[in-house]
Amino acid sequence: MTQAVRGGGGTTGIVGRGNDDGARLFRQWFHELAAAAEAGRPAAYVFVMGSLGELMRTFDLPVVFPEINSLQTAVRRVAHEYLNEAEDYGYSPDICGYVKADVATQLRGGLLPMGRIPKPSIAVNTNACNTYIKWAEIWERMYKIPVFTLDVPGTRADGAQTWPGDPDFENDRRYVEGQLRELIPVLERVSGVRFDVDRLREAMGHANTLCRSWKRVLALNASRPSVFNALTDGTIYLGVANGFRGASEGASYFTDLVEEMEYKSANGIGTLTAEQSRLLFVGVPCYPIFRRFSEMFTELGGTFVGSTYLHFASGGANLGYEYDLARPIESLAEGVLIGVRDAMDNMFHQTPALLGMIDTLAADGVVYHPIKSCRTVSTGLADSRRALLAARDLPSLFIESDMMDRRVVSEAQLKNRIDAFFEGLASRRAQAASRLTA
Amino acid sequence: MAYAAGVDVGSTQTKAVIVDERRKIVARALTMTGAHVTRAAEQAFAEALRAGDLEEGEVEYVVGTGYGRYKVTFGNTQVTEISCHGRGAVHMFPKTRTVVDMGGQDTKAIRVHPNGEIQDFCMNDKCAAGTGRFLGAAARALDIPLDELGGTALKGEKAVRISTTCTVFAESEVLGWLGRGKKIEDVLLGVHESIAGRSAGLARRVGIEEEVTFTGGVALNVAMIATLSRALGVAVNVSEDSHYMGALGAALFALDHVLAARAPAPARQSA
Amino acid sequence: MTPVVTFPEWQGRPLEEVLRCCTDLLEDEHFPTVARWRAAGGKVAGHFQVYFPEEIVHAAGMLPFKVRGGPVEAMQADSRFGSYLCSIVKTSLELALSKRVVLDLFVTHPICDAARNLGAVWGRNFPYPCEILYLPQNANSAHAAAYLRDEYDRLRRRVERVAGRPVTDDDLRNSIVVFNENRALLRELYAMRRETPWLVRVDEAYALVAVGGMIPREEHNALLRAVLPLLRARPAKRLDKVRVVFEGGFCEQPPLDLLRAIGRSCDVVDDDLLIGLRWILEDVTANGGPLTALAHAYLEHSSYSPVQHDLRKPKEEMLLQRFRAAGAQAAIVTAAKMCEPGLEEQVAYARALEKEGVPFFVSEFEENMTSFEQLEVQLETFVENLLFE
Amino acid sequence: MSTYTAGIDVGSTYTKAVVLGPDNTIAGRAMRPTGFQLSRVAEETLADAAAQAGIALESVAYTVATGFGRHQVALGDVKVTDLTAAARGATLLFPNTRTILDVGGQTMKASRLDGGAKVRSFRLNDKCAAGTGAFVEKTARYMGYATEEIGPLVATSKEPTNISGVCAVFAESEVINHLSQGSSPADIMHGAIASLVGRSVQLMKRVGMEPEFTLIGGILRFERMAQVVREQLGTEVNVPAGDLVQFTAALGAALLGQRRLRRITLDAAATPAASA
Repeated sequence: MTQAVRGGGGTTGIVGRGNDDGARLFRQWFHELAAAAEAGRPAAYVFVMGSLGELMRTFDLPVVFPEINSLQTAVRRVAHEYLNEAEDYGYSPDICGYVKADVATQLRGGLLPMGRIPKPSIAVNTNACNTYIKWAEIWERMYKIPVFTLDVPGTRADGAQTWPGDPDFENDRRYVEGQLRELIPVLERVSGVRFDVDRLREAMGHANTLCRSWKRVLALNASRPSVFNALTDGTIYLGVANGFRGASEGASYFTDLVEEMEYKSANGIGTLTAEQSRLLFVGVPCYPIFRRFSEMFTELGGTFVGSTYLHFASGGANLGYEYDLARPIESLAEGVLIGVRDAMDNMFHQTPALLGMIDTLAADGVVYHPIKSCRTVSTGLADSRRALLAARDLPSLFIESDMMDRRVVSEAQLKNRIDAFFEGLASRRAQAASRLTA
Repeated sequence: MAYAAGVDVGSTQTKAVIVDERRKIVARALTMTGAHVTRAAEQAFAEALRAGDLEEGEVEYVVGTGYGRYKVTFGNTQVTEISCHGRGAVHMFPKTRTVVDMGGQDTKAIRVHPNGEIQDFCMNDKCAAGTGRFLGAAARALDIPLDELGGTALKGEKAVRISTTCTVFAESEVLGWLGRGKKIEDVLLGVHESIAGRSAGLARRVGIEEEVTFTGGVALNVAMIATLSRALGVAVNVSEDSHYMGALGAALFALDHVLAARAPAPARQSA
Repeated sequence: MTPVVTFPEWQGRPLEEVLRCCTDLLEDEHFPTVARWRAAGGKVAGHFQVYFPEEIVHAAGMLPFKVRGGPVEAMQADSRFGSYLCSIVKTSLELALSKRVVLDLFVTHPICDAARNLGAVWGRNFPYPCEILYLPQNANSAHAAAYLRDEYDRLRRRVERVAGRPVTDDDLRNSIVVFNENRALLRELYAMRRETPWLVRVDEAYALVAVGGMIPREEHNALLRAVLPLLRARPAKRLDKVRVVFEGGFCEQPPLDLLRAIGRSCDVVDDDLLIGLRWILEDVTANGGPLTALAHAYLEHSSYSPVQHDLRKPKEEMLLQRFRAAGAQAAIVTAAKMCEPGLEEQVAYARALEKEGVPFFVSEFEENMTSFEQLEVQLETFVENLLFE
Repeated sequence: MSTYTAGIDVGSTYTKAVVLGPDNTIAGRAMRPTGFQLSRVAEETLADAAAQAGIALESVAYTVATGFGRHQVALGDVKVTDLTAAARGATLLFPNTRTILDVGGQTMKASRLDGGAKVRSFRLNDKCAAGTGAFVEKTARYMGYATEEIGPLVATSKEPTNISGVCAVFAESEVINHLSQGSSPADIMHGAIASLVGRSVQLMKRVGMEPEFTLIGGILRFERMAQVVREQLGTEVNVPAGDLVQFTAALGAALLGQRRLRRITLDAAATPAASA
């Protein structure tokens, strides 16, 4: 429905500041990338699940997030042009749309609707998504650049997550730390900047602030009415959390964001004039019809109070892990291991995680949105949904489409299912009401 | 006597049902949807009025459902066919907990509450694999009338395994098997089994609870009834009105409004 | 050591019948050898594609069973997954959900996102341990070997708990000897296909290799020891066929009928079918710690696949090497439908072959496909235009 | 010895036969719905073609079968795929053909030829029926128009409605949406054809298309189709005249027959005794 009114009085502009500043930072970021492209300066290609932004900044390397660039082509309704170009090049309609949009971007010399991005001088990827590895191999072929796969072992079995002190955890941490120490000289070579542990400490300090605040922001959406829409507003915050991880701008942005959310929470300022249903989102947003997708819910009084996307796509920043600056590299290894691990194998502990979100955020229903493009997020969602429904009787919606490819996004079908979902929510409310009156 | 109507504008057919205040079906009508959706809806409604020998004024409330529900311009409100099929099925078979609806392009699995409310549902998203249209394609390939398909399939002994998921390719796979000397009956049985299998997969997503009611135009196909209950591992209820189930559900929702407007007590209680 | 002979059918039979026994076993969706092993009180560790250090399970006296899907409808598994997924992940789970195979341990790998998530899904549906073996994806790190050794040791401890007995270094050394012989025999079979392809068709060779994943290795060794000489003595005449390399069978396996169709017009002189069973290219030298040796072999003396990342092994270069080494005339580059890594690799493969002027065609398959019109059209067009004047 | 050869193309929907006379002139051609008794329909269609050529069936010296049913018919001294056959047929009609697009009822095939009418690379749509004639015909049938009416209908379209879905059957729910939003059937049909052409062009790009382009297949019966291809490719395309678009593969098969026949006669001539 209609947006909430801006907060008045002494705090003019606090409400909605996160969105405005987010947009500004986003423009600034792409302005810097364009400048780097212009000057032919080196840049690092990284991914949202384990970007190592704090390390990249230590070497003055501008960070390019191909995932974010690709989703922007969808939001700006030109993704199909990019997808077609990549498919003409030989890529299958059945593979990740992000990869294809990036291939087309590279074929276009880095040209995107937001401006030109620099070529990679190095690509650093984790194994959090195996497609990252195949993706980086594409740049390796195109540009003959160093590609570094930071291998982060994930959870081995359900309930078998290991923690510091456990020998199995220490084996994994040693492996990650060893790789980080191998990565540093490579970054020195590529950037021409000598490694300075104090600069790393500084960047890690900013990352600490960011993670701490991100966790707080997510928790503040427990307020009624909810203070931000996890699907729309949340995605803007997420962009900053990734693009400015380890940067002072990132730290101060999130400090402000916490202030805004606390203000809205204290003053009962919500995202909808009438918040009837509080929903959780599981999956990746439907970027080809980003606004419309959300409207199909908000028009019926539903808003998203939480989203797993804000967890895994923040590289685990939601955990609020804070580095021990006294032992930067060891701690970086530990933080990356814990964060990336959480992002990559959410399929293992999704049920308890969702039950936790349902309780703390007081959610009325769960919307699963598996997508064609992404096996990492989508494989097994139907099973995880079964598990959740077995543990808790609450309405849930299971709809498939894509985050890039409008050929598999059928608005008619989506609307039909969403309407039915809300009919179910409504009659449950009616039942609850009549039980009370009876 | 008060009347209420439901108009179900599907992708191929448009159906209308009128019920009286005792929830009894007093008229039904069916017409092809075609390119002029609103006209099809009006036509179906008019035919139902004629069949029930009623004046338009006597029908106090009309609910539109189906993909074209927003084109039922004369309707008072819209309800998705998912809710309507659940409601209709529970009305016909009160012990229904799971509904499998097989339409032209959608197959739905719906888990319903005893009071007819939707608890959970799933639909085929990726493509029309395993929908009624698959049968149409097979029927055309073999040029056997659609209503004889089931009977022929039941004569099959060893079903051929149909792996094609694409409804349009079904035609060439069917011909391919015949070319390789398989019996028509066995090929058709295979076609039915593959559709039943996919539909059962959907049903398992929402969890199969007895009783299961099978709705939609395809529910009139004897082989589909047999293969589906085999794939589900339980018997299924089928009403001879199964292809009117959506319209019936809509009519019942319409009747709720009529009765609610009358009595203070919420009508749904008595459902 | 092995409680029972799981696959006696072939013994003492003439070659053609032995081969039929193997294809029958391969197409039997009830996996009788696994059932017999369990009936005799043996325990089974199912391991998903591609590579798994079977020695560790073998050393515990358990049967390593290669989980590679099957020719079944994923009636129940479909309800655990969405629409956009390769078939092998679905049918593999289906085999377990439908109780066609019963396991005591299931291990999958982080080779692709679907396979990794399969571990969690499997675990939610079965009481026995289901876990992921984290094979390193940074094979170029100096720390990979040490990490992998530790990971193998973790697996050893897990297997000991399931088997209810310790797994000593000597047990492991003995198992390595058995598997070294198996690897040598398989190398022999593949050499025969390069040198005298008319003696063994691709579908026959595939069946001979594949049964290895379903029976104790000792039995497989005996089978190969018996069959290889029979193949050499086979009265088969050389036909005018195209010598091709088949690429794309590293994980999901094409149905036998598809391989038969290819075999009718082509001599497949090398392939990557079930590459996991042939992953390690040389004998593993068991001196020193056996787990260290296995880890070293995995990283240093191994084949390639789209799901192992190693900067020293650019996949398209590896394919060209395989192509040249086999003296092939053409290549068939396939991928399983919906297989993200396979489909991505196809592009690099196709471009490299194009650049080299190697005739090839690109196609997709599904393990449980039953109609081959599309593939036959492509295959015949390909061959017609290579052979016709 | 007669110099008549025949090509018989057993397609998924129609079976076509061409009888080729001396110096590669089309002496007769015929077409029948395929149905599922392939051998019989093949013989009947060939008989029709021979009758039209005014020759006895026996005087057809060599027959080449092609199309999806080629292996299921008794007919045919040799069998080739319709890609191989179409390459020969298209080059006979348009000697400079380098890229062929064949859009049939259920398949879409693109192939690139070398100079010698041989297929160098090819692609088929093996996903689903997205981008096949069925997509267009289903959309038409769904809106209540017969296949023949498609051409005239589309001619009246101002601009195509954007049809983004790929499933031929799901297209229906998309169509009902467009109709609900007031798009005209003509524009929707135009949109369906445009999206089909879009996918065709993509398939041609994937074989590395080069001019000249020759379009064949039943769907080309709608001249608007070729026009939209021209628009999207921004270049001229060859389209066999009239119903030849459906006979190109049969023609090519008959042509391969002539080639084989010449070879056989030469071999025979080499041994004098046999040359009677």
